[in-house]
Amino acid sequence: MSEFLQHLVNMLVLGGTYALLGIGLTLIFGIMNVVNFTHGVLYTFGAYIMFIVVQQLGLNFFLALPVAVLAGWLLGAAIELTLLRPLRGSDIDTTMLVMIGAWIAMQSGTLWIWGGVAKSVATPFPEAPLVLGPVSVSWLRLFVLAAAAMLILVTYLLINKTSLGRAMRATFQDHDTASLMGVNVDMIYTSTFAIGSSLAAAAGALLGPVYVIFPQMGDLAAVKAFAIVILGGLGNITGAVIGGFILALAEELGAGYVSSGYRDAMGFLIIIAVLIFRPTGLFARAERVG
Amino acid sequence: MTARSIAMTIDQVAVRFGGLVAISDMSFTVGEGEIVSLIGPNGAGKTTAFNVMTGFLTPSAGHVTYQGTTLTGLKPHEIADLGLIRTFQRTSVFPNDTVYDNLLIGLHRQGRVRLLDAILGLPGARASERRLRQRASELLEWVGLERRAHDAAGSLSYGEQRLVGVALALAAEPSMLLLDEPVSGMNASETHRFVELIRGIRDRGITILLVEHDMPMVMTVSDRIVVLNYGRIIAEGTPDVIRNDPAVIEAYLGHGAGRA
Amino acid sequence: MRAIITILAVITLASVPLWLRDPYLLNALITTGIFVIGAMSLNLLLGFTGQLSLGHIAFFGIGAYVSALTSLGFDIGLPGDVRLVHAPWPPIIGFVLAILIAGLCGYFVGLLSFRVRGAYFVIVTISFAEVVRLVALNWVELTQGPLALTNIPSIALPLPGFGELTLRTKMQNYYLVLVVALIAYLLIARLVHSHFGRAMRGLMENETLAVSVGIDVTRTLTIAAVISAAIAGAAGSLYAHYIRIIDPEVFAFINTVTMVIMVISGGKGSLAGPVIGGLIFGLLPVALRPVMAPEAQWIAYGGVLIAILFVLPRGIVPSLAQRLTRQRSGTTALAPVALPETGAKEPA
Amino acid sequence: QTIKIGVNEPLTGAFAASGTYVVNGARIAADEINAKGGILGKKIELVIEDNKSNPTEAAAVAEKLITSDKVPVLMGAWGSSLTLAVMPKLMEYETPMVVETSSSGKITTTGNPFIFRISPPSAVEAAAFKGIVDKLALKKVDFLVINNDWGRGTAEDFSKMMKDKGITIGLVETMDQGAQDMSAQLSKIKSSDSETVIVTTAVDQLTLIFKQAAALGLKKRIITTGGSQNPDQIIAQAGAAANGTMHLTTFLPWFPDKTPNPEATNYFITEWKKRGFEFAGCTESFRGYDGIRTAAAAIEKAGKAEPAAIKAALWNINIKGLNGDIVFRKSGPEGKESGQSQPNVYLIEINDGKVEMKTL
Amino acid sequence: MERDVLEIRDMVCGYGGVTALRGISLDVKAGQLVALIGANGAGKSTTLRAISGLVPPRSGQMKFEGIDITGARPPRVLASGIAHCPEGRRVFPHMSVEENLDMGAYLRRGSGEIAADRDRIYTEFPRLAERRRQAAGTLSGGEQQMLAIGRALMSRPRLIMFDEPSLGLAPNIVERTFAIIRGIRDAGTTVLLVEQNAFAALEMCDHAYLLENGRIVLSGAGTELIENEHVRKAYLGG
Ligand SMILES: Nc1ncnc2c1ncn2[C@@H]1O[C@H](COP(=O)(O)OP(=O)(O)OP(=O)(O)O)[C@@H](O)[C@H]1O
Ligand SMILES: Nc1ncnc2c1ncn2[C@@H]1O[C@H](COP(=O)(O)OP(=O)(O)OP(=O)(O)O)[C@@H](O)[C@H]1O
Ligand SMILES: [Mg+2]
Ligand SMILES: [Mg+2]
Repeated sequence: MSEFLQHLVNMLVLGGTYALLGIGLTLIFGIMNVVNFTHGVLYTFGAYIMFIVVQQLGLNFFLALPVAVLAGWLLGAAIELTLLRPLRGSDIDTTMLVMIGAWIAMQSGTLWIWGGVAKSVATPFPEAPLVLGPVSVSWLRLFVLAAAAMLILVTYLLINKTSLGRAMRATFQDHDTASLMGVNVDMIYTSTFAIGSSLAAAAGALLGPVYVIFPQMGDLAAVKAFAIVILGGLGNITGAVIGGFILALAEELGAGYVSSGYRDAMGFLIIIAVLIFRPTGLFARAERVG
Repeated sequence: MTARSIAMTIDQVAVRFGGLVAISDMSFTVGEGEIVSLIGPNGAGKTTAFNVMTGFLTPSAGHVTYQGTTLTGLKPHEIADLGLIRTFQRTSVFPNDTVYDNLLIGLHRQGRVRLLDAILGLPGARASERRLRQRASELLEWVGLERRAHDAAGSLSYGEQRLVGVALALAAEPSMLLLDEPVSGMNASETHRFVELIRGIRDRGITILLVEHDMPMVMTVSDRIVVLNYGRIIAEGTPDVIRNDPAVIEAYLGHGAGRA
Repeated sequence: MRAIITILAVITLASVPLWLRDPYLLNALITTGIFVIGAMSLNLLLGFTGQLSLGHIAFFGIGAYVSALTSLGFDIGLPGDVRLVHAPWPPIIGFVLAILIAGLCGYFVGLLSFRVRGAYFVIVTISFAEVVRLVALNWVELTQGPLALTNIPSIALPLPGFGELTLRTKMQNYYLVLVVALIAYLLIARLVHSHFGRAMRGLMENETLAVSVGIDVTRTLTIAAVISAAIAGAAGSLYAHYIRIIDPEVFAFINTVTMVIMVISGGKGSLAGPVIGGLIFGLLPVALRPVMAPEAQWIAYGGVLIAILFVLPRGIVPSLAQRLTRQRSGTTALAPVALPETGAKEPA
Repeated sequence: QTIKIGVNEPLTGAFAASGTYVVNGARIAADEINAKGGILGKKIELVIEDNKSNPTEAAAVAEKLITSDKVPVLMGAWGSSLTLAVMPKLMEYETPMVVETSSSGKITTTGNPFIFRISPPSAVEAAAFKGIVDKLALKKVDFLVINNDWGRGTAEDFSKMMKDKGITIGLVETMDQGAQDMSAQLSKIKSSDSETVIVTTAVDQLTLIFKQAAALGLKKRIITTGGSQNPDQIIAQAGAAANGTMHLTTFLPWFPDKTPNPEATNYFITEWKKRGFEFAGCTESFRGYDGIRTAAAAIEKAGKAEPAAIKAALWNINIKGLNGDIVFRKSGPEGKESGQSQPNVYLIEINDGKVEMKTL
Repeated sequence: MERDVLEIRDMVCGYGGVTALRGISLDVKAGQLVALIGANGAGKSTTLRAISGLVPPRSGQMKFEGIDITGARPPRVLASGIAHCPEGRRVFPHMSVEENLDMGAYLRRGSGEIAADRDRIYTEFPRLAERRRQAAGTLSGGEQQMLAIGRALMSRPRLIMFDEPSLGLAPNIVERTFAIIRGIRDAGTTVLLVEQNAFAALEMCDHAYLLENGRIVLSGAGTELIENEHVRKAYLGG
């Protein structure tokens, strides 16, 4: 029983992590329709910014977080301006491949600059966990959970309740018509990508200190993020959050009660199963024919 | 009207989208070789009815029978295989293929050969190819788009794309044709020509069910008209009856439409 | 014209081992060739049905494992104290079984693809590949898991009357790969130029419309998936017998990405695309190796990829073909300027 | 005129960090030898190629080194699957290779007479651990191992050894290479009734495990195996969470005097620091150093830089490596045996952020 | 009311290698309703797209209220006072009816006035009011068309361009739509109308242009065109 409780707590903590990974991608992949292979690199980038600011410059941990978010925003904007804008209107596969190229180049650049040895970031949180009866959980991860919840909420409000969010959705549903409505679509493209990137960097900045920081850290994160976004339905933030928790639950229980070797398999089997029964994700958009 | 055999029966069909009732308890029949029009206000459920008949939607209740086959549970392509072919209200083409290739794709039903024959390039497969190309050219001429044969269909103007849509439906060799607002986007003269085309199709023995808001056209071409409002049939009869039905005038035609 | 180019290309490729004696380069050509076969099979799905399989390496890996296990034999316990023992068979049988079993897996994934499209198909294929990888990793009794299957024999061709020819040398393996690649190419070419290929294109461009003129989605996509998977399985089998060791690493995502790069850079939906893209990105690392630091090689690799797409956004072959026709006829071949329909499309 | 030695290591991809360490160690050895005048009157030249952490590439690299660069002997290829992929090429071109890190038992048991391994396979490590087991009074142990040949092999060989000693084996949990969150496995281990966990994986995952175990309040004895742990990196990164953990290691850079070859150890460490590398890397890089010295010794003994001669000479060398005597013994099927040397194994413990040696 | 608000001179434009407009010149006077008619593929929609900046002109000049808008991007054209209700509805499919309407007012400030305009549109098209939370992509064709018209009206332009507004509308709604168009003209907004329902368009317009093959071949008062033999035959079905 106590083991089960611990698994549940782990699931909550991990699910928050996954949701955080998912939201940045929901913007870029779900709303903007760019198969964003640089998501993982931006995640890694956010983590390395934390490393630089906290470990190398010796600045405060909480100060470093917004720095990482801002840096992610800038890098995202730069990627959009240089790599995506010239290919506006190209096939989705073409932009996907350009993103693959950027992923490979940037990841190798990270390796070149910082080497392959993993780094870690000191945090101001106590090492001793919070113990509640039979379960324990680390303070750092509780902080990450809270920060994730806040970022998710802000993103949700931005997309669904502001006129910028509305313009973003409109632009990627029909960008000609959006421009007829007066939307500066170039600005929307850049800012959507930049916001999505800053969220990826935020995830890296928060999770880098939880785990360790190395050049390929983003790959696994990106695969999970894709799975979560699709599971929850493209562009659906609530869906991504629920998708994140479902994936975490499947993995946690899969490792706990089936076999740790099949831990990740459980997650992927759940995805296959969900899509067999709900072919367009948990929260499908209404569509019509004719 | 001579007694003709029934091509299609719609029997107590209902469609709901969540809480929204798009069609309720709709029943009518279409006779073999007849031109029947289905009209009604915007959102009355006409396109939805087409979607049910062609298998794109499963009705919440009721069923549709075509030439003795109940369509419930059949997939759209199986229904198309029965010769029940539709067009779409929105423009619908294969945008990146040329108009000519669009028609070749549309001729799918006539071009079936065994996969192995096609891969090995057996004579049967090649002869079939020749027939298809011949037929595609004929259809192209028929809708008057020869000039655009080698342009990508997606680059045509709105009205031209609608013509391609109709040609595609004809390519599929229908025994019954469901046309969803075929003349929207055509001017009066083009509509005129289109009416002649439709009569020609009917004369080849093809049954036609027409959805259209162009009243002059509907009134001239239809044998019978069914009127829907809010998913219910509110009137049914010959053009003359419908034209003067007060309920139809109120809900749909509007008082200025007397000219129609 | 096109036939002449094709024949010239084949002759050139066939003559390579006659003048290229460097085993290292031949080795690079052989492994590239194997991946090109995989890329061609991926192109059948991506380029002609629009379904992107980001787990395509699963079929390749399944082919490799089936072939390796057939020729190595195995002895595994099944539930209920039953043991399944298989004595080694000749690799050529493994090759055939690899094609069949990979094709069968393609059938199941194809059935799924009848339900899910676009991004959802992408994630199903990724998931499928991951699950297969994890099975290969954890079913140690059958696959030896991470301990790898080693000492896989080379392919031997039965020559009636003369016994067997074991393909050991680079040159023999080169021709083997070339022949398999040619067969795959011809098969795909015939397929996509048949009425069946038109059905695939129709589904890719406008599924609702395609269905309404009688095209059977399930059948079409399933057949495409089966053939695609079978070809990938053949490539996997060649890989296993050439490299002669196989472990779950073969399912690595980067291997699928490599195939995707080959297909899209060369031009999806064109027959020669994956071959051209494949040769470029198969041999680029060989060219980069001596000239720069390892990390820089990868950066250059990504840079070349981006540069190609900036200059030729639709991929090498289609973009060049478009320019050629434009020059020759003096007018532009029409690419419809994208005017989205009201129903937004899901990303592929 | 130089004598070439091929180095086939992962410099990019998942194992880049380790491969780079090994190469840096190898460079120290080469420079040292050349500074002393080289061998057979010629300088040695390392031809270093990146195998991209990818087996297909590892095989291609071997092909290149042997056929284009004409190296008479190789060192490589770090990971077991990389080494296994290279092995058919060694047979094809009859060129020997010194294996510096890979631990899979298969490497020396499948009958490849061109393989000479200086790292301990897990069976060797298990055998070395046998003597220690009694002193630790183990009763029941769980395993948490990386899901590859190394982890799986360790779990298997250590279980076998421990069962013989009457120790009960509890859970055997695995984690994917690259996995970052092991909480689920650790939660399961936390609720088991064993008192010790044997952990086998690379340093990054070890760090994560220690941190996550601490966060879960897991209070069992943790012993790591494999010798790739970089305790200093662990101390730096896992902090207090590393305290009390024990590690089986094959090299003792903290206590040069206790190593079999103090002089070489001191030289190596001084040189390593002089080049500005992190001290933590020593536990990996020494393998590259030993590997090159092994190859060089064989060339010297052979008297010429030819594969067959070097292969023969490898059987006859006896040098003092940083972790013990490098002497190859036969392993694998008769007639095509591979060489396997038996390095020393030590147990260390981290206490208050410091490495202490457990005397055994 | 004699001022030309929109002046177009020798405008040429096209798509890729195709030339769709081969030199168009037209004038729209303030407060007038000007109709543009022509066969399928004549270039009517392209003309409107060129004005609103969706298709950049290759040569020629456009002025709105004396300001040069040649080559301006759509947001600038809109900001200068021209709205475009595009062909084929083009609603944002995954947004609700209400959000679509709000998009029409994207450049406007003042939520009170916007809400009032929205309510006015709901009164004109009660159907939209019934469906205000429904995703626009699931509306019927005619409902989408109403939404597209309403959305264009939301920007309160000084010149509004409609591309086949009657398309797919039921006869009674067509009547209402034309009434609305006349109404906004009467209230002082200039209108440029493309219609296949040529008779109705010519009847209600102040001035009309006939487009064939990317050229203007005829222009005059609506009634003049109705009388024209060629127009009768080719466009009015008579
Ligand atoms: N997928 C759907 N989800 C929700 N509502 C829908 C869906 N499809 C149709 N509806 C609603 O059902 C009603 C009937 O739609 P339908 O398209 O059948 O109308 P129609 O009679 O064809 O109208 P029009 O003449 O405007 O084309 C409409 O009010 C529409 O909003
Ligand atoms: N997106 C496009 N790409 C390429 N060519 C196009 C595109 N849109 C229109 N054209 C071409 O430009 C010409 C004019 O088209 P336009 O849409 O302006 O015609 P239209 O008069 O509006 O016709 P309709 O009454 O059918 O809507 C046509 O020949 C058409 O094929
Ligand atoms: Mg309709
Ligand atoms: Mg138009």
